[in-house]
Amino acid sequence: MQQKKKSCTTQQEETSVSQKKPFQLFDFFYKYGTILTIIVLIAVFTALNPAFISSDNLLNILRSISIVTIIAVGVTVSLAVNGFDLSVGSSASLASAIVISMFVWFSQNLAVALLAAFLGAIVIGLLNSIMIVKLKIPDMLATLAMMFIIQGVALTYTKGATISENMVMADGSYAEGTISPLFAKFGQLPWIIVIMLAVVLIAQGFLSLTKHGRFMYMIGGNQEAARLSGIPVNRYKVAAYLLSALLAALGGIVLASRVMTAEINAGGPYLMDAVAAAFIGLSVLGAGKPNALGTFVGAVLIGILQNGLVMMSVPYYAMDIVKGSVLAFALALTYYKQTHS
Amino acid sequence: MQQKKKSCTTQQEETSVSQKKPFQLFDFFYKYGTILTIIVLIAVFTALNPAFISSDNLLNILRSISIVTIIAVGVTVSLAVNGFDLSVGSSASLASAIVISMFVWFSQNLAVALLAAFLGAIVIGLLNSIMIVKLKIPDMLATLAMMFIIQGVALTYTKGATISENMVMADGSYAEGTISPLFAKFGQLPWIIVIMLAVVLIAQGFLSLTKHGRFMYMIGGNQEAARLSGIPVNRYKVAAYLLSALLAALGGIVLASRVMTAEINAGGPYLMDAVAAAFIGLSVLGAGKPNALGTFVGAVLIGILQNGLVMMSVPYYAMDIVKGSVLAFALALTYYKQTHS
Amino acid sequence: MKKISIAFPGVQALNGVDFRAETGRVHALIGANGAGKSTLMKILSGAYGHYEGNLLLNGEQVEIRQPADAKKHGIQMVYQEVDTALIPNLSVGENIMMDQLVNGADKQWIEWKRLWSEAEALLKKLNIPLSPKKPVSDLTLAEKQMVLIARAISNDCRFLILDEPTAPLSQTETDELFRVVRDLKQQHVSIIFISHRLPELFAICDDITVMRNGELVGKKQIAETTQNDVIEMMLGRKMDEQFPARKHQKGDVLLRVSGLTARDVHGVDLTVHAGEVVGLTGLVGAGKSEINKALFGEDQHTSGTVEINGQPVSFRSPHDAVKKGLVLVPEERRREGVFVSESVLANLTVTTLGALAKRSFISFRKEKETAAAMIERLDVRTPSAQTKVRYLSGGNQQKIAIGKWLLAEADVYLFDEPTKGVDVGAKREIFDLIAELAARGKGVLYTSSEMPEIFGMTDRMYVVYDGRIAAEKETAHTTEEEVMYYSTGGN
Amino acid sequence: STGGSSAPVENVPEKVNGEDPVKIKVIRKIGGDDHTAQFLAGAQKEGESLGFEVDTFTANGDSAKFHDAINQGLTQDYDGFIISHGDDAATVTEVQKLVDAGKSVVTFDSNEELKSVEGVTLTSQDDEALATLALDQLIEDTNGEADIAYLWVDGFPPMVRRNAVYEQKLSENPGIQEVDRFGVAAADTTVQTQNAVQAMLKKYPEGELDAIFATWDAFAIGAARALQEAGRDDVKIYGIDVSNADLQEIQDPESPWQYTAAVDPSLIGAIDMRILAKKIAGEETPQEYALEASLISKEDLQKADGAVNMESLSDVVEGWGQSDEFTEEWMTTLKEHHAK
Ligand SMILES: Nc1ncnc2c1ncn2[C@@H]1O[C@H](COP(=O)(O)OP(=O)(O)OP(=O)(O)O)[C@@H](O)[C@H]1O
Ligand SMILES: Nc1ncnc2c1ncn2[C@@H]1O[C@H](COP(=O)(O)OP(=O)(O)OP(=O)(O)O)[C@@H](O)[C@H]1O
Ligand SMILES: [Mg+2]
Ligand SMILES: [Mg+2]
Repeated sequence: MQQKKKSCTTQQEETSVSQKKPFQLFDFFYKYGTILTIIVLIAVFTALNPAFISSDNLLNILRSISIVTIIAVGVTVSLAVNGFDLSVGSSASLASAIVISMFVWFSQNLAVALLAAFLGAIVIGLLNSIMIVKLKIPDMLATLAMMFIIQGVALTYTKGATISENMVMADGSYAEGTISPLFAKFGQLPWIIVIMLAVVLIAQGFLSLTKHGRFMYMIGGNQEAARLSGIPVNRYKVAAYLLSALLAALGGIVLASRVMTAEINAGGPYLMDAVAAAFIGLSVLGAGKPNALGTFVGAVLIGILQNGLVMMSVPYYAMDIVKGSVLAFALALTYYKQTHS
Repeated sequence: MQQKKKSCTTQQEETSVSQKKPFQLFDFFYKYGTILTIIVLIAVFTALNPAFISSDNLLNILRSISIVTIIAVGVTVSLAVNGFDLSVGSSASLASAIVISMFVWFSQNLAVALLAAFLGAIVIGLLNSIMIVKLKIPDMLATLAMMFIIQGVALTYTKGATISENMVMADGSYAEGTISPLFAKFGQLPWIIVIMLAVVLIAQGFLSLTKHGRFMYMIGGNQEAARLSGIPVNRYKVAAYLLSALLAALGGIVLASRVMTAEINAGGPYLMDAVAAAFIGLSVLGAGKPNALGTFVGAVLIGILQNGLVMMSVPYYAMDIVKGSVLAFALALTYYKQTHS
Repeated sequence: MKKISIAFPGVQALNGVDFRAETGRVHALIGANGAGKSTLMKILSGAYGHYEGNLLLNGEQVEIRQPADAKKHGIQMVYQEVDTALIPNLSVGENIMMDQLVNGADKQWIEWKRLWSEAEALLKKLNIPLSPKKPVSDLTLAEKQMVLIARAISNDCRFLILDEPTAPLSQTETDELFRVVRDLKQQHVSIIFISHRLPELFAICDDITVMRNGELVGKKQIAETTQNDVIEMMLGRKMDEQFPARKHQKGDVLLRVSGLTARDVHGVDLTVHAGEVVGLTGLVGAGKSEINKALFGEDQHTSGTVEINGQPVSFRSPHDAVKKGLVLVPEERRREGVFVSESVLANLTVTTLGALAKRSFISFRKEKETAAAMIERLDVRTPSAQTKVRYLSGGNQQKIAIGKWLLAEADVYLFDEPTKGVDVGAKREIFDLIAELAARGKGVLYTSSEMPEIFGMTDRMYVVYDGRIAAEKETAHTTEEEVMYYSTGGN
Repeated sequence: STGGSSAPVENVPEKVNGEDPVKIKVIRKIGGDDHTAQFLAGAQKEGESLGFEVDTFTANGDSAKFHDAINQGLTQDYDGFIISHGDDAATVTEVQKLVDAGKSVVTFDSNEELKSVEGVTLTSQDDEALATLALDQLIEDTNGEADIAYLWVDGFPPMVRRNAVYEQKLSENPGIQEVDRFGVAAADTTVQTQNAVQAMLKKYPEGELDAIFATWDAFAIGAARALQEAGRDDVKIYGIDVSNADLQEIQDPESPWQYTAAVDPSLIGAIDMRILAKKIAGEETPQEYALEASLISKEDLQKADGAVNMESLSDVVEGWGQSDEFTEEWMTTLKEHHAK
């Protein structure tokens, strides 16, 4: 009988040899669809305008995706525990308002300003976790409600006004604080890119190399099984939402540093792009799991598209068509596999 | 055996008697949490300003939620097959652009204008289904890509301008068509409410009373099992995305009729509210499944909040806080149940 | 365990159960589907915290309210519904070493090398030819089961609870498992073994506890009892013959398959006549399920011809197959057979909604009646027709998966391992149903790797080896040895 | 974008008359509204008539994307930039970079600090004038005694400037009482305003509200529809800004929208383009320029025969959409040349 088993195995191998070609092709697309699309896009854009590949422009692209990437890595962490944080955009807005207001309204130093912004994020993360873990509200709903609340808090805090140096205060006086010059560096080259890469690498290391990251994936894969093996599921979920809020805040801080003012709802538009990047990243290198590197690749894809289209002077109103189509194409490459079973 | 059966049943009854109180209370909240919140809100707002309960104002509220509700019912249908249509907002924008342009640019009659808008929706629905059913792109991603594409198409079609009667065309001439006066009725009382209620009731009947609705829920519950039970899964998924696009288009048409112009991306903001309404609706009456009536109740909750807060002169920037908090509260009431198992 | 009681909404699952297991012995736990075996063991392993009663370990009272408590006392459990305990998107290795990762030391970093090699060693110890790097989502049910066993023995393990571990296993794999169980017994591990296969229990266990309806009915030493006694205790009545008497009444050819080729299926020819029960047997992994699925139109790349009632048909999907009168009761019930989040009612009527609806509108009265009749007929243990299938015991879920097709009037029925995890009483009921179908002139293709079932139920059989038909035999004119010979590649 | 001058035209500055067409990039932070469409169309039309190549971009309110576009433009071979709505502090640095790279820059409704950047022209609608025109009319019509609702949103420079005028006028006219306010800036501002004003009207029955001052046409149009839906004719609307859809609304005999103060958005685009052309040509340009505002009244519109739109508005409002400001002779020559 033992023998039979073995013969069975050999045969299996044979089968897979005979079927290797089509399978490998699909596997290849699944793993490399996104990366392939990126390569094709770079080739096309460079052919159309050699300036595209200039190091200046490549830095432009990296800079342009850095905020999205940072926020998207936060989304990735929440996805890892099979959650979903819709409040990241508004968390970024709030953090940007807090950090700039600390400088401008209260003349605080860099450390205090950053601390305040991150404290805000911790509160958000905790509130999200309480709703999800304690009150058992489904994650999408809880963070949706949170999104509204944070938006309102940010608006109330700023009284709906843009915060900038020398702004007119409610009492008619001028704001006297100045923004730390060191802070201004965060949003500039090369720091903005360094911060992004650091976030991506640390998150990737955390998720794939530490046991905490594994536990998060385990919870995401099968929460009940994770609970039964004694993983403190709730604690890790709280951690995931905290991380997600903290990264969103970091994104907001970098955004604030980049524009040196805090506009109302400045972080709002990042939600969609961040979600798109994280989802595209799911399949990168066949990971099949939310992962920070994949998310980065997803953001790169979106960034290259955006940059290339602007460079090709595609009318702004047609840009979304191309963006959407290429996205669909990359996704189709990735997900179109023969259906087995 | 028969006998044992009976004794088993009796035991059951005993248990449920002993545990009746706590369980009923939680069940009650789970089923009626949202409705309870609505009643409390109505009471509070009426106490603060009796004009709130006037029939005029109640009609105002119904009118204000009608477009959201129509679109949200579409989302509900996509949720029923365990899908998710993120492209509804942009579909609504496109439909509103098509219908108004048919009148204004091409001097078409009502039937042609409506047909054109619905045809657009059918194309969108089919494209969505192809991506999801044939190319196996996950629904959120496919409809996200679609959202970008439709947005771009709508912008390109309108050249980024609002379409209105007598507008200046690209070639310097004036648009000569007029909007059908019958069309204008759709967005007015009582028709706008009639349309909404008709959509809700028909969708509810379809989902809960017909076999097609049941099949959609079964597919949503376990797609593989549904396929193996002989349900033509793909056909129903296509139907769901078609319905979702058609309802989004209907929402866009009613919107166009209400404002009598087609603004760029006018439908965009409805996505969030529609999703919120559909999700809140999940739990209404303990359905636990996406359902049209629940979605309607969810929209009513949001509409009452919005209206009541304006009436109470809550500063607009604080409105989101209250809106988010009440949402969270309703959700907590609904989902906070003792965890058994 | 003393005076253990537990209730779920609508059911008193356990009612004052006393249970004892001694170290260094293998303890059988048996009872009809829904008797409460899994629930009792889940309490012991800490999965349910809201029970009443006391747990004693070596005479001392212990408090087990969550999984970690149980693990602390060295209690390991392999769950019946394997998918509930595995992480599908992670590798075999990670799934095996999960507990080590969770409890192991205060190391923050994962030592991948060690993880792979330890997982590999465990797999070797169990003789499982699996790569630790393979994702669990690609495994067969049997492989998943083995992964869970590997996980359980990777721990400090003083009590090992195996909840129907052998249901998806082949004889070889079962033997392998028994070897491991005996090893563990030598190491003074107490093993609690749940199974519906009585011969198996008598082969390996020392003691046996029988449960019925959430209560303990008796405890015996294996040596002092017989299989029939146990069945009687379990069912509360005498068991009739295991298989129903059938008259072989062969009609015209209903199903004719020739040259069926698909993934892992190579040129299969077979026929099923009206009124006939045809067996499809072979070892686990021989490709029986694949043949069933290919026949049912599940595989998109199927070639070959299929005729029903002499009419050539081509199935592009199960939907086509059902329309043409061919239905399948799939093997993996939780994933493929039932809708766990839907009610018993909705599950039972899903295949016949068309007949229960007038102009698409469902007649709820008719639906209720139909479902009630089926619940009665199959003796499904459920608090009500509205109960979600998730809350039914494993065997009762299987009854639902079969029941839904009994309502649909098809010509040919494919059953893929329909008795897996079903108690002996219910098994007989399922056999009766199949016999009745055949008596009504239906064609039945009965897939099973259980020899006794194949011999007890079928008129004719095909032996599958490596996706091919290795032999066709009249049941009356063959022996288990001959079938075994063909199913192991002889010809 | 078309263009491409082959042979040099006489009497035209060399810089705008070369082999390669002049390339201009118009970058606007806000988008998705009619004002944007008209502004961009105005700039593009004017530029192309001069034989320039004009690319347009809007960041739809996303500041970082707006800055990305500027940075990217810097790496391409544009000669000049029109930057619209760059109200954040970082715009100043970015524009400084553009100027340092030798690009000509004209800005519209952007950060005041840009004054410190050498060679850049700041253009704006005359927001003070816009607000003053509308409010003075309101005060005159009500004899300085009215309960009004204020539709305004903070956070945008033009809004801040309009608000300043409003607060001043309110303090000067104690008879004008603000009883309520509302305002959001979103993609569906009109509909949200419509719903909000509806709720507001419940609070102030007939006689308790006399007028609505809407600082943005999206507010005005929403309020107008709400009043019409409620069948109220006792409240008058005074607004700012105009679009084709607005004109449509105002011309409705039932419309409560009485006056709106506005600058032609496409004219702003055109004038910005002219200033930029002058800069590229190396001519003298002012540091600041505010476009003049006009008051459009419902009465005038109704007197006109036939429907009035943005194009034919010039027949009704004197000087609308027409301005010869910054038009040089060589521009006319170039236009004639490229019209051929
Ligand atoms: N989480 C739950 N919620 C509600 N009812 C439950 C739950 N778990 C078990 N039950 C009920 O408790 C009873 C005992 O179930 P259990 O799974 O212990 O049976 P079992 O003896 O293991 O049967 P099988 O042999 O079919 O696996 C059943 O009636 C089942 O429906
Ligand atoms: N998801 C899968 N991925 C890869 N190979 C698979 C998968 N499922 C099954 N196989 C392979 O297909 C063949 C048939 O497997 P399967 O277990 O279905 O056979 P079977 O004869 O039906 O056994 P059983 O007794 O379990 O019903 C085996 O070689 C198995 O390894
Ligand atoms: Mg069980
Ligand atoms: Mg099988």
